[in-house]
Formats: sequence, structure tokens, C-alpha cells
Amino acid sequence: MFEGVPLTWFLIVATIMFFIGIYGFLVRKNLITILMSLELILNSVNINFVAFNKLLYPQHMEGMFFTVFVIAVAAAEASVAIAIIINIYRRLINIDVERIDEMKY
Amino acid sequence: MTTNQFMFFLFATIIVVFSVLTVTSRRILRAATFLLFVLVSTAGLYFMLKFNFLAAIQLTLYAGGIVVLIIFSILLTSQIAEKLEQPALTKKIFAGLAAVIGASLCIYTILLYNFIPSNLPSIGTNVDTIGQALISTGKYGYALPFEVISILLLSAMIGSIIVAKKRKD
Amino acid sequence: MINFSYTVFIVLIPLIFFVLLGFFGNKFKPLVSGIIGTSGLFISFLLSCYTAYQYFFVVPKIAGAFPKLIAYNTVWLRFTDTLHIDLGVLLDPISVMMLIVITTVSFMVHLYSIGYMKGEKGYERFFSFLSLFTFSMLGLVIATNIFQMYIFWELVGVSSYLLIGFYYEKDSAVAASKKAFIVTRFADLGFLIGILILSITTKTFDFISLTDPKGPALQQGSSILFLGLSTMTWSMIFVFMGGAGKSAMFPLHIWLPDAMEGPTPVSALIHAATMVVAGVYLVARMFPIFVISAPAALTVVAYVGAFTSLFAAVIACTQYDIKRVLAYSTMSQIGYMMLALGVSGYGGHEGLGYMASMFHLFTHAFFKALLFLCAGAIIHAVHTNYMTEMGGLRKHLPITHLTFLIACFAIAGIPPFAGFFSKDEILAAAFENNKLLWAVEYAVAGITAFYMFRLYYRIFWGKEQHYSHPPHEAPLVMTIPLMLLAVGAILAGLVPFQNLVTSDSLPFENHIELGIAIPSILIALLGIGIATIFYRKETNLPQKITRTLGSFYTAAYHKFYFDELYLFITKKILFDRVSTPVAWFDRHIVDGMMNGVSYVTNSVSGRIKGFQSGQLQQYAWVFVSGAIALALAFIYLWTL
Amino acid sequence: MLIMRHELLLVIITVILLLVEIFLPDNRKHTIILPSILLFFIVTVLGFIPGPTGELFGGMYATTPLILTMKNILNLGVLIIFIQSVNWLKKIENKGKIGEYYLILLSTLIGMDYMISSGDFLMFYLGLELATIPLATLAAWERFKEKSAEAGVKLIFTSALSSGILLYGISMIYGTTGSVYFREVMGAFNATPLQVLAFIFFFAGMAFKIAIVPFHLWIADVYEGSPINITSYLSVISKGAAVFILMIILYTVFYKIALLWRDVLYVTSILTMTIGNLFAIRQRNIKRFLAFSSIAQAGFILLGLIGQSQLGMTTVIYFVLVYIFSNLGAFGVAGIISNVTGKESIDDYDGLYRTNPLLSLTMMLALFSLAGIPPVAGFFGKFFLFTAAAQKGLYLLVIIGVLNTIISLYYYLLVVKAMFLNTSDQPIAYFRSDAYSRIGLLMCVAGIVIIGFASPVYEFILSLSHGLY
Amino acid sequence: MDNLTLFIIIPLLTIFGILFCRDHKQVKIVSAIGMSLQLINAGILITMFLLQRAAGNTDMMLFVKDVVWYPSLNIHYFVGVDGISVAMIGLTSIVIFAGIFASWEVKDLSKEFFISLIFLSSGVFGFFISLDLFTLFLFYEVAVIPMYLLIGIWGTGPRHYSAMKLTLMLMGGSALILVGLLGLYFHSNPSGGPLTFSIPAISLVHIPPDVQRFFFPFLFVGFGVLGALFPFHTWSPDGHASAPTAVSMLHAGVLMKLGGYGCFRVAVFLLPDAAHQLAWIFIILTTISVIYGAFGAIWQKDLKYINAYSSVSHCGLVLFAILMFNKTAMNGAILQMISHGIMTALFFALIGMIYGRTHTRYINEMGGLMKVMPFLAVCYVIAGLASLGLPGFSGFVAEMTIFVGAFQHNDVFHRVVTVIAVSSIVVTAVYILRVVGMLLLGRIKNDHYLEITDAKWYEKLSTGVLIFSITAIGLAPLWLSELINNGLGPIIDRLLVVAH
Repeated sequence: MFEGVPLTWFLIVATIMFFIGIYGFLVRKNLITILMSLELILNSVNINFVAFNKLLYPQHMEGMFFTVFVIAVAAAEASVAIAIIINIYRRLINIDVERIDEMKY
Repeated sequence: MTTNQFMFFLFATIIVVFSVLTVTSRRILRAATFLLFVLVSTAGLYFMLKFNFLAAIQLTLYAGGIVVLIIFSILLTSQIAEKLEQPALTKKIFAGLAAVIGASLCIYTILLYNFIPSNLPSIGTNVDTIGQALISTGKYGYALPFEVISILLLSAMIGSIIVAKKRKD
Repeated sequence: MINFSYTVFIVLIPLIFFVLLGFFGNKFKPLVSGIIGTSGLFISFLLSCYTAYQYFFVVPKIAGAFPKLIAYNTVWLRFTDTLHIDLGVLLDPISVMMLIVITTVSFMVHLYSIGYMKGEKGYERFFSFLSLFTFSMLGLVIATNIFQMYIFWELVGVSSYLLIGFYYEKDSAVAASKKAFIVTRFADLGFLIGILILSITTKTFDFISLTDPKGPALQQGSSILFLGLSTMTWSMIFVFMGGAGKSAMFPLHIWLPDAMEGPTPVSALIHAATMVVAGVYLVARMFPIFVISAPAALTVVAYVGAFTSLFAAVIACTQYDIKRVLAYSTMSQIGYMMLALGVSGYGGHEGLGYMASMFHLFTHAFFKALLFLCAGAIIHAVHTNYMTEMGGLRKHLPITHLTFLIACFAIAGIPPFAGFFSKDEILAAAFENNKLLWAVEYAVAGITAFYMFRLYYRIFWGKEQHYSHPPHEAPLVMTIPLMLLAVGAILAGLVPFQNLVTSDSLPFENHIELGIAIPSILIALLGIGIATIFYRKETNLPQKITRTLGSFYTAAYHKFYFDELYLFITKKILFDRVSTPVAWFDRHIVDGMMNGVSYVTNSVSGRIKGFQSGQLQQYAWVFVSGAIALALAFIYLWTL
Repeated sequence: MLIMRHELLLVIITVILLLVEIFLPDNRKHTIILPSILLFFIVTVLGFIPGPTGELFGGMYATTPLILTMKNILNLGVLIIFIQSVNWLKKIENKGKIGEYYLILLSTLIGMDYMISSGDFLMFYLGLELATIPLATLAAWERFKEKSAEAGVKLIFTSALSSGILLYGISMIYGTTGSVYFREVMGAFNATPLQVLAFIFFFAGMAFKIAIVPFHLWIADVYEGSPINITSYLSVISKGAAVFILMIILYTVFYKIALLWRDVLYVTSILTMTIGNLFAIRQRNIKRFLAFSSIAQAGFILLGLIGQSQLGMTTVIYFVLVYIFSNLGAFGVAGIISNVTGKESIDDYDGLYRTNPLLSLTMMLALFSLAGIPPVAGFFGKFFLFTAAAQKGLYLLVIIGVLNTIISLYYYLLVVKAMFLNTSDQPIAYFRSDAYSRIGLLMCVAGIVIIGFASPVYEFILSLSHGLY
Repeated sequence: MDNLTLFIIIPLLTIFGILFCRDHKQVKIVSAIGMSLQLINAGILITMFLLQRAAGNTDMMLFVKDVVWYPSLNIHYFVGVDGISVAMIGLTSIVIFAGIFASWEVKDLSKEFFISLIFLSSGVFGFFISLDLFTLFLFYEVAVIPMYLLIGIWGTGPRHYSAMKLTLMLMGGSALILVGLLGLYFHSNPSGGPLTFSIPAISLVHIPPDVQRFFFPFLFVGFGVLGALFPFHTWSPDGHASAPTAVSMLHAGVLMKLGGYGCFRVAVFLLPDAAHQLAWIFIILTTISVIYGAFGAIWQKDLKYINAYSSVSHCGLVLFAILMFNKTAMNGAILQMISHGIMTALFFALIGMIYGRTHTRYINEMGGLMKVMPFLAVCYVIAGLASLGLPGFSGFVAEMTIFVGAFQHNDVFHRVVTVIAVSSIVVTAVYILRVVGMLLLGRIKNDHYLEITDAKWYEKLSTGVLIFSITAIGLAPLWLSELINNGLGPIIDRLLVVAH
């Protein structure tokens, strides 16, 4: 019990956020908005880690460090993704995910 | 309602509402802004949990770095005034279904689990201990991941440059 | 004890000559190969005579009976400890008698063929086949066990096939050879099944133990029943089926008339004197089993024989192809022999039928071979088979005419020609056992006389036809065999068979019973008389009679439509109704199943291609749903 | 330090190459090729020298002889890929990016090494990301090609999604067990629903890397769009490493729920084999074809994991080894042809044997090895996999598996058919491939032919696998 | 180097030699030398085997060589022969020898052709000498897979389709075998000791009957596919029809025997309880094969199809006999394998030679060939007569042994099916004579056939060897039968123990 806020509340918020991110990932057409949805997903996981760390296992900082590294990875991921998006934009002059389907079946 | 609870509900509400707006807004720059709000409130949660260092990173790296990166790329690739197209209804329904089912499954399962809150004292989360841990090579030390992430960032950078740079011709 | 192992050479010499001629025949001049083949047969012939002499007159009898000698025996193939195929030489009265018959006739035919086949293509092939046939036939008669017999049985079948199809460029010859082979093969199937049944009941193939009175075959009796008949009976019925096929018994007779497509010497050798009597020989060989363990089967033999002899005789009256007439007459005569076996008992005078049958077999070989060879000489002279295109040949072919007439008397049963004696014994045996059969045979004797003299008159008397070139007598090499065989046809009846060849190898007393003999001579004379009236001069009497008989005549002329019936069964039923559907089934159902598997796989593959839509978000959706579904399934549905 | 020698050596040559790259003038950039290969060759050889094993960083990094072997196998594969990619790198459009290619490839290899050596989920996650994110840039390497960009997009986004799900799973593992160190997790794991959920999410993330149905859909598109050497890298090295670490984690961390994950694998392996095969049947693009075939292969590999025994474990590693050689052989040939003629369709291979017999033979051997036809190594691999599954009495699975091998044989034969049986008016003309390609293919062929007969290879792996389960 | 391993080494060396050949002629010569050596080697083996047996060596397997290969899985390179394998090896070396000469005129990619062919043969030899199930299976697949290329590249007609179908069906069979083998392996040591693939070792184990019942169908059907078991035979007509001469020869002659041998050595020998219990199902199927193949052949017009269906019938008889579980019938099965092997090889060789001259395989387009090519025609007739079971040729010996053996059973079922199977000899006669009549006899239908020449020396050699073999076996079958019986002893004993 963290001063009135039970762990499950954090987890529920994080889970909702996670699936909102998933929803965004699944429906957004613009690649950048999809990227944003991804950030939501990663962010929600971070909340999980932090909440666990603080409320259940405060003796070490595993969750926190995990979060730090996830953020770093997210940054790297975002940079690569954006680079590729820009490349796509140069080729196709749009970044609609539904148009990126030259390869199929 | 304690302060903590109030703060939590505030941040939680912001997070959920703006998350939804992020994935539904039809103006892309607004979406990015909503994302920023989400990230900032997340940082707020971290603050609340006394992870100040983490919250700072969240604000600088995430809110500051990534969102800016995203906004730049938006500016580079999109018409600001342009409204995004609505996704197809079936897509929304299917995605929504997946998300709702997934969320309910996860939440239900989480609620089933009996978490035992810890009464152990929290290890200090001041910058000192964090710095110690980051260069420590023992258990609960993070020197190795720190090095690895540097390789990751380096190669991601090189890769991004390679992919994004214009042709020389 | 006299060493008979040289008898192996009687059999082996033709084989050697077959291989020699088969491989190197084309290296020789045709005439040379003919002479080689003939000389080989001559050696066999001499050896057979010597064997017969030694066997009948030198070897001491055991308890008054001729012993069964195993002159040579070797295991050829072993199935189980008791069941094995041996190759060997069994000498007993009938096999020795058959050796004489076969080598004699074969030698004559060889000699005759040197002249007859002159100028034909494949001369050496002909002689090698003849040697092969002789080898097989000799192997058959000296068989020590039933499986050896079966082996050579098949071999004579194939030699017959090869010889009937000698003129392989002639479609009718090819068809005839095929028919002969398949029909006899079908019969052999029965033979084989018979052997198989025998193998499980008696556990031996060996003739000596099979016919041993204390052996398993005779002791088995009517132990096991199936459809009311004992296993031995079934076995013998099946074995007889093989014999019936080879001997052209009704209803497996259809191949024999067609087999006349082969060269005439072949008809003489195979389809008159030797191979076709193999069936009779087979029954005679198994006779003790028939008589003691399977009397029902023996009855079958009798009735089949009797019916065939009548049936064939009737058809023979209507045919115009002289070789076909002879073929039907052969069937008829073999019917006699079968009947004789069928009405015979075992031992002493009871076994009169057996003796008569063998006797008739012996005499028949001479006069029937003679008839065919004469027919050959005639055909050689006039280049046609049809008696309608002949007439008045007696002036042109004096020797042929005379020998033919002798043979006709012999077959008609006029004393003192050979046929009379043997046929008389048969009638006597039939009279003693079964009056109905006797009556049939009695009638057949008359019909036989009638159609033979019909033949005789149509060929040698009547109006002279216009021949493309004047017919002239055959060369000496052909007429000598005719004359020799004619001598045989006259004298063969004088051989005291009751002293030599009897059912239990014990001689018995036998006399010609005038009560039987005189009526049979009379009916023969009656037949001859009618034929003389009808055919000696050109009259319209035959047409009148023909018209009176109407549809019966037509049916007989068409051989009672048996060819058509078989054609219907093979073509319409087997080919169209069995084989074609099988092939269709195979292509479309069985193969279709296999192809169907691949078709289904492919089409499933086509159906599900939509999953790979190229849409990133769809992939993600599947990904997420997959994870959720797995989680759902394994958290809430899966139990340990 | 020697414990971490593989990674360190790689880091060292990465740094060397980075420096060289920086200081090398633009017009001399291509000279870096041979030194890079040589350096890497040295690293590979050094890797084989036996050395100490143990744990570092408080159990965050651990290595065992088996892991070292796996690293060596990966090195070997990468070496072949390096050699095979030379003629592609020499193309004009890659002129400015040769050094970067090596850098990125090596850094992903470092990531894999760390991943398979990881002793906790953090290192595991970092290694995984290091092995994935830069790869996306490699997939999008050919900037001028839309397909390549598309491949990059699909790779980076799906991998990000999958790592999100994986992370969610890890977070739940952390939450329920209180640690991310494998050793602690192992002790605290039981089959409560949340842990099952965590496991499934974790598994989904791994399944993405290995391309297990239904997490496989990105594979075909990414393989088709990427440059062919990257495709082969993705399909063998990346997948091999992922399989290996999945196995380690399953066998150690999740051993308490072995019955559960066995059934998860059971279901997914059937799906994977079947779907992979059904899609492979209809492919005409060689890369896409090999993509689906590699999905099916992944399904077969799962059979070994299901074996849950020393035998299964050994077989998985052995099969990965075989698979590396076989798949690299196939990709090598496809790559050479693609580089020389630009043709990637199976239809273009018609009559290839008559113009380029050696290439066709190599391809055939590789495909036969993939199909599991004796006497090449794939046969042994497949046989042992089935043995591993049968050992548990899972005969139904074995039956489905063997039936799938028949389908797979069908489409492998389709390629063989194109090369050997079909004739074409315009076959690919004869060309002489360069020395690098030849050496690369020769190594593959040697591997394919020898590994099966050389039982010591298998026995060696077996001796190492001892005791891990 | 032990004698048995030489059977694998010689083909491989020959292949190696072919690799260095420069032209077509050298390839042929090298192949011919290699396969002659193989033939000689087979002769030596047979002699040595007989000498050993004569010297009183009563081991079940002779010339055993056992080398551990994969120690952990207990996989061995374990070879050895008994009378049966020796006989099969003899058969194989004869057929491959004849096959080399029958394909003397392959010009297109001849190097590859001979390499594939000889490679295939090495698989077959390996199969017959293997006593370890793993290597047995390995060699089995080695023998099957080159078929794809051989048919696909050098075949005729719808060769791509046929090659694919054949390969897939056979590999499908091998997939079933694999399941069965694994089942055997994991039940090879019920007491919990090390598992084994060794056939002699497993044969000493009593596997629980319900386990046997589960695996027996896999093994029997699996091998049965190659043995043309109804309804899995449909690869055979298409495959044989499309295959080039030597391949048809080898395939019908030897490969199909792998199926029978496998059924026998693995399925029946190692799973005797199940064999006894389930035999009736397969007896019905094989009886159908026998009759069905024969009737199927009657209708066909293509020479190769006729022969393919006839092979279905004859090979059905092999499996039929194996299921009879007595010494005589099984002996007949092996004899039939050998006999049919040589006979059908002869057929296919001749068909190939005829096709090479007339460029058609449809019997209604040909006729009277006896006149223009007497040698080949006579050979064809001989082959035909051998096929319909004429005494003096091997077919008779084999069929009679089977029939007599099968009929020794004391129940109606066995006897009825035997009688049905026996009746196939008539149907066989029908289609053989039909072909001979239409093809060789009668008038020549096409004038251009008049220019056809008779056999060349190599063709004579090829057919001569085969004819010599069938005749030799047909005339003096006893030694072969005894040789086989010798190997059958332990197998029958095991079956009998189970029966009681």
C-alpha cells in the first residue's frame, strides 16, 4: 500500500494505456502517429516497472533501471523509425501505412 | 482521499484521456502535443513515487527528446493544417475489439493476482546511489547495460544517418 | 536291376537340339537345321523303343505287375520338407507307352516337315519349336510328381502357342495362338488350384505316394467336406479342369479348331496325337485317386467326355475346312477316351475302361496323325483348306489317297484297322457301366464314320475342281511318314494292351465281345454308307437334309455359338465391364485421391493468402490477437 | 575479461573499423572490405580457442561452453555472410556505406552475443533490441528501393510492437517474482494466471523474432524487401540466436511451467509448420519463398524445444547449425544471381543448371538439406528433431511434422525443378562469380555435406548440453 | 575394407571417376567398369557367403561390421547380410549393370545421368546391407530422391508431373516409416537401458502388442507405398511411364523391392504380434493389388503403363506373400522380388529400346516388329513369358512358391484370397499375350518401321544378362531358394513364437 494508492491501480492505468497504444498502432494511418502509439506502449510498461519497484520491491532499483534503459531504447528506436519514415516519405511522398503494401501474399 | 490518491487520480485521468486523444486526434500535431501531456503526467507519477531521477529522464529524454524528434519529423513529412483521414470502420472495430478484450483480460488477470506489498524500506533513489549503481559491476550494478546501450545508440545513429541521408547525386 | 537313367536323354536330346537350333539355327542352311532336328528326334525315338523293350520285356515284374520305376530324380525346388518339386523320370506302363507314341509321331512329323516346310521363312525356328514341344511333352509324360507335370504342362502350352502362331504375320494365326494359350491357361488355373488343394490334404506331390493304396491321397477318402463334396473330389475336379482345357473338352474346347491356323504338321503332332491327349494322360495318371477317393469327379469326367464326343461329332459334320473337321473329330475321339476313363473301375477287368482309353489313345495317335499329315499333303497340293474347293484328287495324289482311306477306316472302327479294337473296348466298358453313355457313344461312332467319309469323298471323289496348277503328289520325304503311319494305323490295334497297360499294372484277360463289336461295325458301315450316298457323287441330298434340319444345322455350323459366347464374356464383360472400369477407377478415383490431396493443399494455400495482405496493421492485429488468444487459451482453458 | 572475449573482440574490431572508416578518404572506402573480413575471420578463429566460462556482473552476464559454442556458430555464419556480401557491397550504390555496413552488422552481432549470454531480463532485452533496431536500418539499406524502405518500416514497427508486448510480459514477471535476474525468477515462478499471461506475452515477443505463427507475418515482406545478405542474416543468425536464447530461458527460467510451455509450443509449432508450408507453396520470389520456408523450419525447430531434454536441446543447436549452412547456401546462390542479373523470381531460374551448373548444384544441396533429404546434413537435423519429439511420446506431432516435410519437399523441389528440369528461351546466361562468393558457397557446401556425417559435431554439442536441463 | 562397405564405396568411387571424365564416351566406360566391379563384388559376396554357410557358420548375419556413429543416440553404422540380403544385392548389381548398358545412348547431360543413377544404386546397396534402422532409413531416402531428377530431366511425357508425384508419394511413405522407426527406437529397450536402432537387437525385444499395433501400419504402409500397395500405387504407372529406360529398370526392378524388403525386415520381423493381428487388412489390400493391377494392365495402350500395372500386380504378390507368415510363402516373396526385379528390368529395357526405334509406346501404333527386330522381339516374348509365370523362368518358381506357401494355411480366408491371387495368372496371360500380339506379331503398320535396325551390342549385353539371370534362376532355383531359406529361419521362428 503506497500511501493510499494500491498497486493494482497503477497496473490498471498502465494496462489501459498499453492497450490504447495497441489500438492506436492498429488503426492510425500515419506512420508517425503509429510511432506515437508505440511510445504509449513503452511508456505504460515503464509505469508497470516503476510501480512494481516502488510498491513491491523497493530494496533494489531493478524496475527503475529497467525503465531508464527502456527509455533509452525507445529513443534509439524512435530515431531509427523516424529515419526510415523520412526515407519512405522521400520515396512515396506520403507516409500512409496502408499504402505501404507493395509486398504481399 | 489522500493527496496521493488525488494526485494519482489526476495523473491517471490525464494519462488515460490524453492517451485516447493521442490515438484518435485527427490533427497530427495535436496528437503529438497530447502525447507530450501523457508523458509529462507519467513523469508526474514518477515524481509521486519519489523516482525523481527517473522523472527527470522522462521529462528530458522522453518528453523533451523523443517528442521533439517526432514533431520535427511531422513538420518534415506532413501538412500541418491537414486533417488525418478517418480509419476504416471495420479496422476500428477489430482493433477496438482486440484492445478491449486484451485490456479486460490483463486487468482481470492482474486483479486475480494477490500482490503482497512490501514493507521494506526503500533504497534511496538519490543521484548518488543511482550513479553508483550505474558504474557498479556487481549484482544490481548496471555498468554492462550502460555500455551496451551506448553501442545501441551509436549504431542506431549510424543507421539512421545512412537511411535518412540524401543521395549524393 | 536295370539302370534306366539313360532315359533322361530321351527328354534332354530334344532340349539340346532346341537350344542349338534356337541360338545357332540362323547360322545353318535351312535344310541342315531340319535334318539336325529330325536326327535328334530319331535318337530319342530309338532310345524310347529300347526303353519300351527293356521295360516291358526285360525288367522283372513285381508280383505280376509292371513296377513303377524312378529312373532318375532330383529335387528342383523345395517348398516344405514334404512338398517339393522334383525333376525325374518315372517309368510305368503308360509313360513308356506315351514315350513310344510321342517319339514316333514326333519323328514322323519332323521327317514330314522337312518336305512340308520347304521354302518357308523361319524353317529353323520351326524345327527348334518342334524340338521344344517334344521335349516338353516327353517331360510331361515321364513326370514323377504332379508339379513336374504342371511345369511341362505349361511348357507344352507355350510350345503350342509358339507353333500355332508360327505364321506370326497372319492376324488369324496370332489370334488363334493367343486364344489357345489363354483358354488353356485358364484351365491350368484349375489344375493349379487342384494341385494346391492336393498339397494341403496329402502333403505330397509325388505320384507314387499319391497313387499308393496306403498313401495319404487314397486314405483321405471323403474326410473333409465342402459343398457336399470331399476335398479330394474338389481337388480332382480342378485337376480335371486342367486336363479338360488341354484336351479341349467341352466347354474349354474352343481353342482347338482355331489352333488349326498353325502349320499342318504341328496340328498333326500337337493338336491331334500328343498334346491334346495330355488331359487323358493326366486323368489316367491320377486314376487311382479318381476311382477310389473321388468317384464323383470321375463321373464328371465320364459325362464331359461323352458330351464332348457327341457335340464335336455333330459340329464336325457341318464344317468345310478339312483341318477343322479333323480338329472336331479329334475332340470327339478324346471324348471317347475321357469317357472310357470315366466309366472305368480299378483293377482287373473292372479297369477295362482304363485300358481301353489308353489303347484308344495309342491307336488314335497313329491314325489321327496320319489324317493330319494327309491333310497337309493335300493342302500342300491344292493350296486351300476348304473341301468345297477340292474334289477328285484321288488320281493326283494316289499315296495320300490310300493312306487317308486307311486312316478313315481306322477312325471309323472298321476291322481290322486299329481304331476298331480300341473303340470296341471303350464301348464294351461303357456298356458295362452306363447304358446311357454307351448309347451316346454308339451314336457317335456312326456319326464319326459319316463325317470322315464325307470328308474323304469330298476330297478325293466328286467333281474335279480347277486348280491353279495341277496337284501333284508330295515328295518322298513327306509320303514316307504317311506310309509308315498307315502301317501303324493298321497294326496298332494288334498290340495286346490288356497285358501291358492296365489300371493296376496287372495283365488281365480280355476278348473282343461280339455283342458289342458287331453293332458298332454296323453303325460304322451305316455312317459310311450314308456318306457314300451323299457325297460320292455330286447330289443335292446334303442340301435337302440341311434344310430339314434348319436352325439346328445353322447352330452346329456356327459351332453352337460358343466362340461368340466366349467373345462376349471376354470382350464385353471382362474388358468392357471389368478392366475398363478398373482403369477408370484407378485414374480417377485412386489417382484422384492422391491428386486431390495436392489440390486441396494448393487451394487452401490460395484461400489463406489474404492473411499476408502486406498491411502492417493487419499483421500487428494478428500478432496482438494471437498473443491474446494464446493467453486466453492457456490461462483459462488449459488445465494441467 | 576472457569470459566475455567474444563480445570484447567484436567491440574491438568494431572500434577499429569505426576509426578506419572515419579516417579513410572517400575514394578508398572500398579497401576496407578485405581487412574487415580478415579481422572478423581472426575473431572467429579466436572464438574457438577454449577459455574460461562463468558469470560476470553479478550474474547479469553468464557464459557456458554451450553458449560459447553457439557464439562460435553465429560467428561462423556471420563470417560466411560477410564473404557472401562482398560482391553486393562492391556495387556502385553501396559505395559510401561499406564501413557502416560492417559496423551495424557487427553491433547487431554483439547484441546477439549479449542476448544469449544474458543472465537477466534487462541484458536480454538490451541484447534483443541491439540485435533488432540496427537491423531495421540494414533492411532499409537500399534507399533507392521502395521495397527496401517498406521492409525497414515493417521491421522496425513490428519489432517495436513485439518488444512492447515482450516488455509488458517482463514487467509482469518482474512484478510477480521480484527480480529480473534469471536465477531469482526461476525459483519464484509458478503457474498463476498472471505469470502465464506474462509468459505468453514474453513468448510472443520471442516468437516474433523466431517467426512463429501467428507472430510471423512480417517475415516475408521484410525478407523480400531487404538486401539479400540482410535477409540471410535475419533468417539465420538473428533467428538462430533467438531460438537459442528462447531455449535457454525456457529450459531454465520457465522450467517450472514446462508442461504449459510445452503445450504452447505444441500448438504453435503445428501452426508454424503448416502455415509456413502452405504459404511457401505459392511463392515465386526466391527471397519470399525462403522466408516462408524459414518459417516452416522454425516450426520444426520447436519440435526440438518440445523435446525438453538433453537430446532436444542438442538437436536444436545442431539443427540451427545445419540450418545456418543450408539457408546461407540457398541465400548465397540467390544473392549471387540477384547481384549479377537482378533476377529474384524462381521462374527466372528456369534452365539454370545448363548455364550455371555449380550454382544450381549448390542451391539443390542447400534446398535438400532444408528439406531433410539424406545424405546432407539437414536429414540428420530433421531426424533428430523428430526423435526428440518422439521421445516425449508426441507421435501425433511427429506425424504432423513428417507430413509437413512432404509439403516442404514439394516446394523445394519446385525450385529444383525450375533449375534442372525446366528449360527456358532466355535462361540466365553463364557468368563467373567472384572469388568471395565462391569461397562463401564452398563453406556452405562443406558444412552441408560434412556436418551430418561428422557425428563428433553432434556429440560435442551434446556433451555441452549436459546438465543444463 | 570389408566387403560390404565396398558396395557403397564402389559406386561413390565410380561417381568420383565420372566427375573427371571429359566426354560422353569416357563417362560410359567408367560407369560400365564401376558397375562391372560391383557385379563381380556381388559374385564374390555370394560365393563367400555360401562358403561361410557351408563351413558351418550359423550366425544370423554374416560379415557383420559394427561401427558406432552417433554414440549418444546409439546410431551405428551396422552392416551385415543374411541370405535374403545377399540375394537382393545380387539382384541389384545385375539390374544396375544392365541398366548402365541400357542407357548407353543417353547423350544429354550424360555425366549427370550416370552420376544420379549410380548414386541411387549406392542407396539401394546401402539399404540392403544395413542392419541399423537409421542407416536403413538414410539409404532408403538416398535411393528415392535421385529419381526426381532422373525422371524429371531425362524422362518423357508428363515427366515433371510424374516425377513430382512419384517423389512426393514415396517420400510420404518414408515419412510414415520415420514415425514407425521412432516408435521402434523408443520401445527398443523396455527395461530402460540404452535405446537402439539395431534390427537384431530389437528383434530380441518383446514390444507390447498395443504399441506394435500402433506402429505396424505406419511401417507397413510406409514401405508398402514403395511396394505399390493398393491404393498407394498410383505413383507407379505415371512414374514408370515417364522415366527413362534405365531408371524404370532400376526403379521397378530394385526400388520397389525396397518396399517389400522393408515390410519384411522391419515391419513384420520387428512387430510380429501386430503383424499377426493386422495382417488380414493388408492381405485384403494386397489381394486387391494383385488382381487390380492385372486388370488395370489389360486396358492400357502404353507399353510402360502396361508394365507398370503389371508391376503393381506382381509386387502386390510380394507383399501378399510376406503377410502369409510361413517359410514357403516368404521364401516365395523374396524369390518373387528377385524374379520380378530382373524380369521387369528386362521389360523396361526392351520398351526403352523399342521406343528408341519407333518413337512411340502405343501398342496400337506398332505391329509386326518381330520381322524387323527379331532379337529384341524374341527377348520381349521371353520377358513376357517369364512374366506370366512360365516354367523355366524365375517367375514360375516364385509364384508357385508363394501359392503353395499361402495355401498351407488352415483357414478359409487365407485359402480364398490365395485362390483369388492365383487367378491373376490368367489375367496376366491375357495382357501379356495381347501386347505381344499387337506389338510384335501381325503386319507392320508403318512403313518407316522397315528401316529399323536390330539391337546393338550393348543392348544385347544388357538384355542378355537379364535373360540369362531369369533363365538361370528359372532352371535351377534350388540354390537360391536355399540361400533365402537360410535367412528366413530366424524370422520365421520369431513369427511362430508369437503365433503360439
